Order: sequence, then structure tokens, then C-alpha cells
Amino acid sequence: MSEALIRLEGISKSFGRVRANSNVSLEIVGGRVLALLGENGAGKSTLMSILAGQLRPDSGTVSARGRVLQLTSPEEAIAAGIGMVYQHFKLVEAMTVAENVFLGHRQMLINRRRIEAEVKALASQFGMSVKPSAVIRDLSMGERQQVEILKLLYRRSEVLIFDEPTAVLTPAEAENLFATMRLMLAQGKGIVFISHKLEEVMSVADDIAILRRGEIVDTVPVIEVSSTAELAERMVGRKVLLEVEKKPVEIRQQVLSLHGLGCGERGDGVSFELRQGEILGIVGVAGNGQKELVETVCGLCKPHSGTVRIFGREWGEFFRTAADDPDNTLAWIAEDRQGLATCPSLDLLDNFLLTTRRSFSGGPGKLFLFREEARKRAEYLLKTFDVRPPDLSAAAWQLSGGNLQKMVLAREFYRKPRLIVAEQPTQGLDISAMEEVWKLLLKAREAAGILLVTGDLAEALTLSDRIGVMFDGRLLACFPVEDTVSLAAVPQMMAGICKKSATV
Amino acid sequence: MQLQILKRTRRISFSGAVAVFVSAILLSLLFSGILLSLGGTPAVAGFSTLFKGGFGSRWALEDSVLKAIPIFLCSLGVAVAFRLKVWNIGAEGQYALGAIGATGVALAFPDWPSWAVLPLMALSAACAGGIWGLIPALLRQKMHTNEIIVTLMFNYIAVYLLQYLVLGVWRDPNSHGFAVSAAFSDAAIIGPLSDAASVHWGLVHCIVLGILLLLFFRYTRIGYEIKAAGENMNAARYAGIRVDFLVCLVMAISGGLAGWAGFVEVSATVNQLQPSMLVGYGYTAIVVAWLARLNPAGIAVTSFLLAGLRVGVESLQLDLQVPADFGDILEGSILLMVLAAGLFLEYRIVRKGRT
Amino acid sequence: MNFDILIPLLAATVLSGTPVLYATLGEIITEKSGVLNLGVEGVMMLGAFSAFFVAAATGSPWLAFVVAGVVGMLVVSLHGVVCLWFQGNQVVSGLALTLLGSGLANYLGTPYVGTKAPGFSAVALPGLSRIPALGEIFFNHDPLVYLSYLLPPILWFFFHRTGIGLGLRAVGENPAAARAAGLNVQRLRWLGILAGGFFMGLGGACLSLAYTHLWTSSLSGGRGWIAVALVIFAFWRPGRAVFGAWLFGGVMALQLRLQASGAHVSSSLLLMLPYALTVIVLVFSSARRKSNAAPAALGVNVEPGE
Amino acid sequence: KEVKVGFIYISPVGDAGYSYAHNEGRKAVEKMEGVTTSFVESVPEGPDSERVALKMARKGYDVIFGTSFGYMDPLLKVAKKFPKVAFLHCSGYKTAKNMGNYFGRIYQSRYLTGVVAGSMTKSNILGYVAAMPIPEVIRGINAFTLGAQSVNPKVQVRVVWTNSWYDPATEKEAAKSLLDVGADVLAQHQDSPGPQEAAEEAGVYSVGYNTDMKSFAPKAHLTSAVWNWAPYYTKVVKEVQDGTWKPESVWLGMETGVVDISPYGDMVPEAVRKNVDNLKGQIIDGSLKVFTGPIFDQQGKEMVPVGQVAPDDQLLNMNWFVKGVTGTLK
Ligand SMILES: Nc1ncnc2c1ncn2[C@@H]1O[C@H](COP(=O)(O)OP(=O)(O)OP(=O)(O)O)[C@@H](O)[C@H]1O
Ligand SMILES: Nc1ncnc2c1ncn2[C@@H]1O[C@H](COP(=O)(O)OP(=O)(O)OP(=O)(O)O)[C@@H](O)[C@H]1O
Ligand SMILES: [Mg+2]
Ligand SMILES: [Mg+2]
Repeated sequence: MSEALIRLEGISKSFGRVRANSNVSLEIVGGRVLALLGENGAGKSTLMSILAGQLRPDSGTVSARGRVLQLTSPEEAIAAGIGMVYQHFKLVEAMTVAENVFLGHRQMLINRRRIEAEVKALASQFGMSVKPSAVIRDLSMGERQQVEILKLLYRRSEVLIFDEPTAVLTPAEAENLFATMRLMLAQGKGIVFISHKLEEVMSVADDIAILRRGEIVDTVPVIEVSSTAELAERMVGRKVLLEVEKKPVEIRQQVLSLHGLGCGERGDGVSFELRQGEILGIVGVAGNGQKELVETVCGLCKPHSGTVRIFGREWGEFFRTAADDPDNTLAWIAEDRQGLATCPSLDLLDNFLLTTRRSFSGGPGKLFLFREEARKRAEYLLKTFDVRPPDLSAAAWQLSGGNLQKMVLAREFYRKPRLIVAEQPTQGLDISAMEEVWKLLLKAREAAGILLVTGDLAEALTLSDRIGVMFDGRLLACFPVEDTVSLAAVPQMMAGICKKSATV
Repeated sequence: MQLQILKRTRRISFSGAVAVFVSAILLSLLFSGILLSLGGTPAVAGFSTLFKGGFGSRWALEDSVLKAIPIFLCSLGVAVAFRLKVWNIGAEGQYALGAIGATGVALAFPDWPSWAVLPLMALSAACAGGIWGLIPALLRQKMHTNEIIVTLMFNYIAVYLLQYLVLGVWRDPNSHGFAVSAAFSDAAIIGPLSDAASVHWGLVHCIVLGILLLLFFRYTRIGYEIKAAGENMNAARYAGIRVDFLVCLVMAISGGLAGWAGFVEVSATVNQLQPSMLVGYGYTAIVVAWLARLNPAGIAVTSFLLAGLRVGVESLQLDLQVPADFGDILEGSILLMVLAAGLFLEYRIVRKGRT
Repeated sequence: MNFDILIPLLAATVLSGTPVLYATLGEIITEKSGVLNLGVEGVMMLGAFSAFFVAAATGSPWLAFVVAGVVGMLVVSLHGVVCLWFQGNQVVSGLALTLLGSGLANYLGTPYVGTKAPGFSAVALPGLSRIPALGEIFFNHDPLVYLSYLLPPILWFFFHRTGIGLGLRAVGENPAAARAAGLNVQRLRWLGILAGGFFMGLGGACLSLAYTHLWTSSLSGGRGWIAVALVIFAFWRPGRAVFGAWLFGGVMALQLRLQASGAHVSSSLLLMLPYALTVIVLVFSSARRKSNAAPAALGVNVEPGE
Repeated sequence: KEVKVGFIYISPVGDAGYSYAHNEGRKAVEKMEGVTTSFVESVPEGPDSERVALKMARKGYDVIFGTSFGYMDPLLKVAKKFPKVAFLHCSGYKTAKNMGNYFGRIYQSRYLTGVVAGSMTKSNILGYVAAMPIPEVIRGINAFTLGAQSVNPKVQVRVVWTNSWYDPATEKEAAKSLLDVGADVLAQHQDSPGPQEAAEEAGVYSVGYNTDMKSFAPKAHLTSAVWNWAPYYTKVVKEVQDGTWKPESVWLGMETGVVDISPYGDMVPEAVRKNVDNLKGQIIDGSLKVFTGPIFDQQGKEMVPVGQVAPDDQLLNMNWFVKGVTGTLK
């Protein structure tokens, strides 16, 4: 084994009373991929943020090739050859690729043409296709990630950290990424890879380190792990089934029907029907019109073209009367949990009231709000959904991703929805949290039709009764999950390689 | 040893908050005290004159209450808009429009009895102010303009509109041509609470409107929606809250309250429309609203304190010949200090050992 | 309107737009770094006073001009302390700055009200001022006006062709990204605030050194607020700010000339014009470009890191 | 008897303008035996002025001067509550048992400055930067015009309103706009020397107001219409001291010394000086009345018939321009 590029020793970090990392020691070796595994909140991101200079450890040292580093800012980490691709990309949307890549360089004057040429050369060297003069806001998630990687390559980083890089990628894009990673490994760079997708870890990683409650509980070479199930067990500390039982449910009346709905700029229309008791999984690369589809169905923006009928009522009519019709409720489990589904600085009670406020209102025009009643309900729900901490006066930002998602589900299911739009419901959640969310969704299916929008094919396969593939604002295909022939073509369809048009 | 800033997970205790505020105010007093002594006035004597002038006698207290009334109402309005993070800094203009609205009624119906003309004046003032607030809201929703700028420009426009009226159609023919409207009939004047007191019934308006607003925020669904939308507009849209409607509603209420302030002031203390009634209450109201953290009870206290400060500054001038602008300095520095002190309400500074 | 009136009108337009232009450019720099500073009016007032004071004391207008800039930086550093260090609300802090700045300028200036100080006066630029019409309009002013011609291209170059300018914009667009790229967010925001304050102070100095040579209370008369409005009109671009400032100056000059040439319109309504026009221009420029050109992180404080 | 005298001003006293002139009067009072004075400046008309007057009365002031029109009703209210205190209100018309009012016939000075301006103009266009279209200002513009026309019938006066009493930047800009339409003498009814500066820079003449504004425009300044309150203020305070004061309503002319014109600039030719000095003598001895018919308004309507003198009441309510003035009254 070659010498470690980076050595972390005895790293501890706490946020107030939360110990995010305690006494963590790790080695990152050139030419190898180290996978970091752990449940939500295990401290993976914290540890890597320390390495990237974003956070300062309470104790412990980071050393590179035997030299102890003083990492007090990202700048110093960058100088030490450590670069990180963050879970939420850190790009300036209004600037071009080249400007983003160049950002942070100590150079007085900018020679635009030279930088663009350099970026272009670098991109082609690592098999990337992104154009240096493109503006970030026009790029897809995959391209944005390429920009993040280019930033690191441009700085000649030796150690590259990827925090859940595949969460927002299609299978094809993920493959692309892995190919790039292999090229980098060949140059002797060291890579840290964080993911909740265990198959990926098994195929990409050379070593695996498992974090539990901030501590390293296990470090193994991947060849010593036999299966994802074993990995899951090591991670959670108990057996995880990774399979949810899907009971057949009686399909009842139609809850949603779209006809020729225009999604995105180029789309010539999305048409499908959804009935109570079934889950329709829409898969596709982010940015192919799913956002428009969801926002239209959920009433945030008007349909450009085509018709949308919800519970048999026309779109405009439904949203005009939605507030007064508690029997026909639409619930939306939004992808953006912090920015859309909750108000991070309000407490859980206020967040609970966000969509349920009308159930607790009375008087003329539902003028008055009965908080005490809501408090009692919410307290009960937090317990049944096992939200931690079950404390209504905690602010939403204090909750971890998985717990926040459970809070959102508790709130949305309280309204007894008959149509549920679930958008990336398990993104960023660890396997045990994912399992719980899956169970909850399958249970909700008994009373509702669920439109599941996800980028994770595995999730769609596990949950859906039917699967639709979206590309470029169109629904390319829609078929029952049992149709194995069509299923096999999904990865190609997600990349837009398909002649078959929508069949409903 | 090293300091670390951590976000508070628990709300700061009441006494803690008070301590933070008091120390902020003391600091700003220290700053302005230094300024005062640099100007040749002993700071201690200066402040004692200021406080005596503002709060030190029955007269002083009455004067401060009188001055606090329009500030309180404007500030209440400002707070409603600020809760939704709609930055209405047009209270001054809305106040002017309120005065105009009330005057229109008072001049049109000089022989109506009080019970008819006063409510109509209030209504007209609230509507005029409300519309003056509503227009920027509509522009914001429909044309995506920035409400800070529009409300501010509306202040200037309102000032000139008022001037236009008193120089033109409403100019009192008996005023020797000065730019004032005719004096209101006795019926159109809000009287004092009692013959002995100088404080007028406007105080009661304040109390009633303040309590109504408090109840509105605490117990109504729309009050909750305003709070939620103020925290996160996108989440509010997600939850089906009609944000566009709220923005308009909030600006109309905000303008209406400032307009009401204009009505109370023009009717109870000025008794006629004149340009000099615009003395910046609308701007002071913003300071008050923020110092009080948008809370009606806090606004009551703060508007009284700031009014007292303004009244006290006059004594400072009369007795020690300190320029009037000292009041602005004091207000500005208090506001800055309190803003800075806000950090300690949201975050904790902890010491941690270093390895 | 005939030519004899038009040319002086346009010349007056440039002249009365200049103080606002300096302030607008200052606010653009500040806002590009993601900090909203509504205290322009107060900063201009203190800039105007300190320039007047120094000019009166030393007799050197150029020294006074620079001092005004430095004083502007000192004043806005209060905004920096409150917003960058103490996470105060930027809107309210700006308002407080207006109060404090105007109050302080008026307070300190009380003994000087109505007195005169040396300042800049018009210097015809040799050669250029001879150009028919244009010479009279653009090249027959005081040096501060000429200086203002240079600033927009310089600023454009700064924002688009220098590393620091790029960093400054990045900090205003996405502070987290800037930090991850190794930039010091706080330092860059300080730069934006201070440089902006410098220009606002200069704008104030234009008022008391060139526009008039007098001191009076409330000399700025709301120009600082106009500057804030013009930033939006200009889509945060220095180039467009020039036209915004001149447009405002033009309307101000026009309404007085309408009166002088005997137009029978109420003076109150004419005086309303610049403000009404600001609103109208704002409505049209905002509506046409729905995608907001504002720096994405404008007014958003960066949570204290470690 | 020890007397405390309080003054309430509308603007800061340092402004070389209206309040400055009153404050000069106060300084003369301060020098009197057994008298102390104080003042509050920048007091807005309306409730604030009422409170300041109340404060003074409660603090035992014996005489209170309010020097702005809008202080009239507030002073009246306070006067009713404090019958032992003497109240004097400048520029208003209401009186009470313990409240008198006073003002000066500054239009007489303006007439004389008009004569000077009319004699000096070459373009026959005079510019006038004015604050607000109220009778006090209109009267001044009319007197100025009549004075100018008395020596130069072709002369025309152009008026620009600023709607504020004190705003040097706008006033200077307004003055420049008048220069652009060809004015070569600028007069003002404003408290700042902004127009003087504009005239100085443009190399034309100017006429000041309130105080001698020569220092602001040494090359341009012809003369100023000035206030001199000292004689009146000392007289009133003396009367209060002696217990002989009675409320009255006075409009003080040039003969009292309260209104005057300042020394001529060097450029004013001897002939003009002589003429103006002569006219000043006539005004003082009463043989010249400024508003003597025939006087026509802008539309040519006869407002004062031939040979008649406009009564004070008409002057106090004047809301029309004489022929020869270009400007709007709104
Ligand atoms: N800035 C912060 N302030 C307070 N607590 C924090 C902060 N950042 C992280 N934490 C807490 O530290 C713990 C570790 O968080 P971290 O983000 O490292 O987990 P993770 O392993 O990356 O989880 P995930 O799989 O969800 O990304 C969690 O309990 C989290 O709530
Ligand atoms: N006052 C000016 N005089 C001369 N050239 C100018 C002036 N202002 C701007 N320019 C030039 O005009 C061009 C456009 O400048 P402007 O500031 O309007 O756009 P910008 O800042 O590049 O905005 P963006 O990059 O967002 O489109 C630049 O080349 C600049 O050098
Ligand atoms: Mg993480
Ligand atoms: Mg450009």
C-alpha cells in the first residue's frame, strides 16, 4: 500500500451538545477510493467539511504527507491540495463555467480567452463535455457537477471529496462520473466518496469506512465485504431488509388526469391518468420538465397548455375551491424540504400548521386559528411518526434531513390526502430512514393515488405500479412495472435515446 | 482561548433579552454623551435635562403621549408590513394621505355632527392611506417593482400633493393666502379626554387598534399566514397561502393605519390641513417598529420612549442650546446598537478550549 | 423648446446628475457584494459636510474631496459592523445610518450653516469644449464631472476583468460558493461596503464643493434615496447608471426651466415630477426584465462561520 | 424687573436668512439690562410649536416671540392658558388680550431693490427665485416688479418656485434656469444664498434678501432687502419690563427701521443710487406708496384704480401678479 496523502487523527467536533465527530482517524491514499458510510447525521459531511477547511475541529489534526496542516479556511485546504464537491453544489449561477472555475485565484487581471481555453482542455482530458462559456443557470445537474470537478482539477487538487455525488445524477451520468474518477485515480489522486447507495459503494470503492454517531466503527477493504446487506448491517448495527413489502391494493377512481400538459419550453405535452390505490413513478434526469409538472399539478404555476384535472375538476376550479374541500385533498411532499416544504426558522408547531392550518380554523371565513388543538394533534403525530426530537418548540432547521422529512410526511398524511405528489422523497436519507418513508408511502397508497417523481430508479422500481420516463418535457413511455422489456430500456430513455412515444 | 458563535437552539430568556437591549441603549447613550460633551454641553446635565423634559413631569408625560400617538399608529402599520417582510417605508406618505382624506370629509361636511363626521373622516383617511399603500403593493405584485423605492417616492409625491391641495383648491380664503386649509368645524375635532387633560381621544383609538392588531396576529389564521409567509414566501406559496393577496392586504392595512394616524393628528391637534404637519413621524415609525421587534405592545412602549426623547430634546435646546438634530443622532445610534445587539438574541458566544 | 434652451438644459442635466451618479455607483459596488445599504442619504450628508469643513479649513478642494470619501468609508463601516459582524438586518441598519448620518451632519454643521467654502468651479476642457453643442453640454463643467465620466468604464473593468471584481460579484451572488472557492467572504463584503461608502461620500462632496459652495442642513435633499432607486433602474450596471442619473438630473433641471419659461402648471406638481418619474421608470424597467438582475444574495447576511 | 424672553424659530439660526435676522434682533434684546433670552430653532409649525410655546410659558418666560406664520393658532391656544405672559406673533393677523402681532413692510425694500435691478438690466428680463406662492411672497414679487418698471417699463420678471424656504441646491438650480431664459439680474425670496452664487458664477447681477448677502457674491450683489428687528424687539421688551405693553397689530414700515436695503455694490452707478435714495426718502416720509394705481394684473385687469392706494387688507391677501410678471400662482 502506498503512503497516505492525508491522515486525519483524533478529529472531534461538536455543535453545542451534538457530537458530530468524536476521535475520528482516517487515511486517504493516492490512487484509491475511500467510501464513507453512515446513517443520516452520522457526521460524514461534518468530517469532510473539516477536511475542506469549512469547519474547524475542536481537537485532532490533519496532516498531509506527514506535515500537519492548519486548516482554518477553505483557502488553506485548497492550497494543501484538498478539494470537495459538496452535496449542494457551490456554484455562482449567474456566472459562466470559466468564471466559476477561475473563482478564488489570486490573480489581478482576468484573461477570459486564456482561461476558457484552459478549462476546455482540462474538460476534454477528463472526458467532460461542458462548455466553458456557458452560464451555470442553464446547465443540468450533471453538467454542474462537472464544473465542480473542473474547479478542483484546475487547482490541481490531490485529494477529491465527493459528498453524495450521485444523488442528483441519472445512471448514465453516474457512470460518466465514475469514469472520470477512474481517470483521476490513474493520476494518483486520492478520492473520498460519500453515498447512501450501497451498490455504488460496492462497485466504486476500494476501502470503506463506516461512521456511527460520529465515531468510526469499521474500516474495511471492499473485497472483504460480501454483499450490500452485510454493509447495511455494519452500518446500522442491525439487520436491514432493504425490501419493503408491497401489498396489492384495489385500484379505485381516477384522481388526476393530464392531457397534453406542456412542461418546460420544448415539451409537446405530458398525458397520463392516476387512480387511487396506485403509485405512478416518474423517472428522469432532473431538469427535464419534472419540476414544471409537479409545480403545475400542485397549483404553483398555471398550465401553459393542455388540461389538468384533479379529482375530476378542472385545474383552476380545483385550486379555487381546494381550501374548502377537506375530502379531496392534494398533498405535496416537496423535494426542497428546507426551502419549500418548511419554514426553517419557525418552530415545529408553526411548520405543522403550514398546510394543516385550515383544519384548525373556525369562525366566519375560518378566521380564527385554534393553536392549542393543533398542538395536541401535532404532539401525538410527532410521536407516532417517531420524529426526533419530538419537541414542538424546536425550530425546523434543528432537525436532521430524515427527521424533517418524517415531520413533513406526518403533516401531509394528517390531511388524509387522496392525491399525493412525492418528489424525491428519500433523497439524502439513509437506508433506515428511506425504509420508513417507503413504508409510509406504500401505506398511504391505500387511500390515495401517488405521483412519485424520482431520479432514483431503484426507488421507482420498489414503489411504483407503473413507471413513466420523462425527457425534455415529454413523457417518453409509461408502462406497468411488470413490463421487463420496457424496464430494461429506461436508462437509455432517461438519456433521450428512444423512439417510442408515450403510451398510456 | 477562543470564541465561537453558535446559533441558539432555545429562545433567549426574557430577562436576558432585556439585559441585551438595556446594554445596547446604554452604549448608544454613551456615544451620544461623548458627542454632547464634545459640543460643550456636560453630558450628565444634558441627559438629565433631556429626561426631565421628556418624562420628568405631568406636562412632559402628557406631551410625550400626545407625540407618541401618531408615531404609534404609523408604527403599528409599518410593523404589519414588516412582518411579511414587505418593506413599507412609505408610512410618511400614507400618513399624509390620511390627513388629506380626513380633511376632504371635514371640509365637505362642515355642519355635520360629530358622530357622523368623525367616523366618516376616519374611514376616508384609512382608505386614502390604504390606497397609498396598496398601489406599491400592486406594482410589486404585477410589475415586480421594488417596494422600498416606490413607497419612498410615494412619500415625496404625497408631500407635494398635500402642498398642491393647500396651495390650490383647499386654500383657506381667510388665511391671508397662507398655505393652509380652512379650520375644521368643532364637530370634526377629536376632543381631549377631559377638560383638564391635554391628551385626546386619539389615545383610545391607539389602544383599541393596538389590541385588535395583537389579537389579529395571535389568534387569526391570516395572522399566522402572514408570519409564515414572512419567514419563507416560497413555503407559503407551497402551502397554498395566497401570498399576492397577503402582500396587498398587509400594505392596505399598513397604509390604513398610517392614514388613521394622519386623521387623528389633523383632527385632534392641527385642526386644519397644513404642510408642516409632516414632520417625519412615518420615518420614526420604522425605527420604533424595529426596536419593538414588530410587537404591538413593544411598539406602544417604544413609541412613547422615542416621543419622549423628541420632546426632551426641545428642553435640551431651550435650556442648553443643543441643536435639534441631536435627537436624530440619538435615535440613529440607538437603532444601530439595538440592531447589533440582536446578534445576542439569535446566537450564543461561547468560549472553547483550544488544543 | 428651442436650441438655446435645450443645450443649457442638457448641460444642467449632466451637472445635477453628477452627485447622484457618484452615489449610485457607490451603491452598485456595495450591492454587487451582496450588501444592501439604504443609508446613502446619510453617508452623502456626512460626506458633504466633511468636504465643506475641510475645504473651509484648509482651502484645498481636492483634499476635501478625498476626505469626504474617507469619511464616507468611516460611516459605512458602521453598517459593516452591524451587518457583517453582528448580523443586523440590512434594511433597518441602512435606515439607521440615514438617521445618524443626516443627524450628525446637521448637528456638526450647525455653526457653519450659510457660510461659504472654496470649491470647484467650471473649467472648460481645452479643445473638447469647443465642439459645438457637445462641448457646452459635456466639457464645460467642474473637474468632478469629468472624473465621473471615467468611473463607469473603470468600474466595468473592475467587475469583469479583475480577480477581485469577480470575487466581489461572486460574494454577492452566492457567498457559500465564494467561500468554498477559497474567497474570504467577509473581507470582500467589507471591500464592497467601504468602496461603496467612499463613492457615496464623494457624491456628497460634489454637492457641497461643486454644486453649491455652501453648507446647509439637509443639503442632500433626498438624492441619496434617488441613488438607491437608480441602482435598480440601472440593473446594477455602471453604464446604465449614468443614464439613470442624468435622466433624474434632467427632469430636475427641466421642471425648473418649465417654470422659468412660463409654463402654467402648478409648481407642486412640477416638483413632484422627478419622483413620479422615478416610479414610472422603475415600473417599466422592472416589468420588462422579469428575471431579476439583482445580485442573488443581496441583503442576505452570511451566517457567522467559525 | 427680571424678564425672560423666548423666541421660536422655524429654521436654524445660522442660515444668513430669515431666522438669522430674527436672531440678530434677539441678540440685541439679550444685551438689555435685566433680560435673559433663549430660543428653540427648527420648530415645525403645528403641534410641535404649541408644545414649545407651552414649555416656555411653564418655565416662566415673560415674553414669547413666534416668528413664523404657522405659529399663529398654536400661540393663540397657549396665550389663552397663560394670560400673564406676553405673546407676539410675526406675520399673522390674530390677536388676543395678551397676544399681539407684528410684521414688516419688506415690500417697500423690495420696491427699491426692483428699482436698482430695473436700472441695471440689459436684457430686460429679471429672474426671481421664490419659495411659495403665498401673499407675502407674491407681494414682494409685485413690489419688485413695480419698482423695476418705474425706471424701465419694458422689464419682465420671471418667477420660479422651489416650494421650500431653504434648499441651496435647488435654489441655485432654479436660479440657473432663470439665467437660461435670459435673466441678467436675479432676485430671491429664499433663505439661502444659492441664487447669489449662481449669479456670481454666471457674471450677472443679484439682489439679496433677509440680510446683506454681499459676502456671498461680491461681484454680483447689487443690494439686499433686509430685516432689522433689533429696534422693534428692544422696544417691546422694554415695554413689558415697564408694564406698559399692550397687544397690538402692527405692520412696520421703513420709517421704523425694521425693513431697509443694504449698502449698494460698487457697480451700482451714482445716478441709480441717488434715485433710489431719493425714493427711499419718499417712502419714509409717506409721500410714496408702493401700490398706487393704476396697477393691472397679468391678464390686464385693473386691480388698483388710478390714483388710489391699495388698502392693507388687499395687500395682505394679494394673490395675483402684476402685469409684467411671468409665472404661475399655483
Ligand atoms: N452547523 C451545524 N450546527 C449544528 N449542528 C450541526 C451542524 N451541522 C451538522 N450538525 C449536526 O451534526 C451531526 C452530523 O451532521 P452531518 O451533516 O455531518 O451528517 P451526515 O453524516 O453528513 O448526514 P447525511 O447523510 O444526512 O448527509 C448531525 O446531528 C447534524 O444535525
Ligand atoms: N459612461 C461610459 N462611458 C463609456 N463607456 C461605457 C460607459 N459605461 C459603460 N461603458 C461601456 O459599455 C459597456 C457596457 O457596460 P455596462 O456597465 O452597461 O454593462 P456590464 O457592467 O458589462 O453589464 P453585464 O456584464 O451585466 O451585461 C462596457 O464595455 C463599458 O466599458
Ligand atoms: Mg451529509
Ligand atoms: Mg458586460
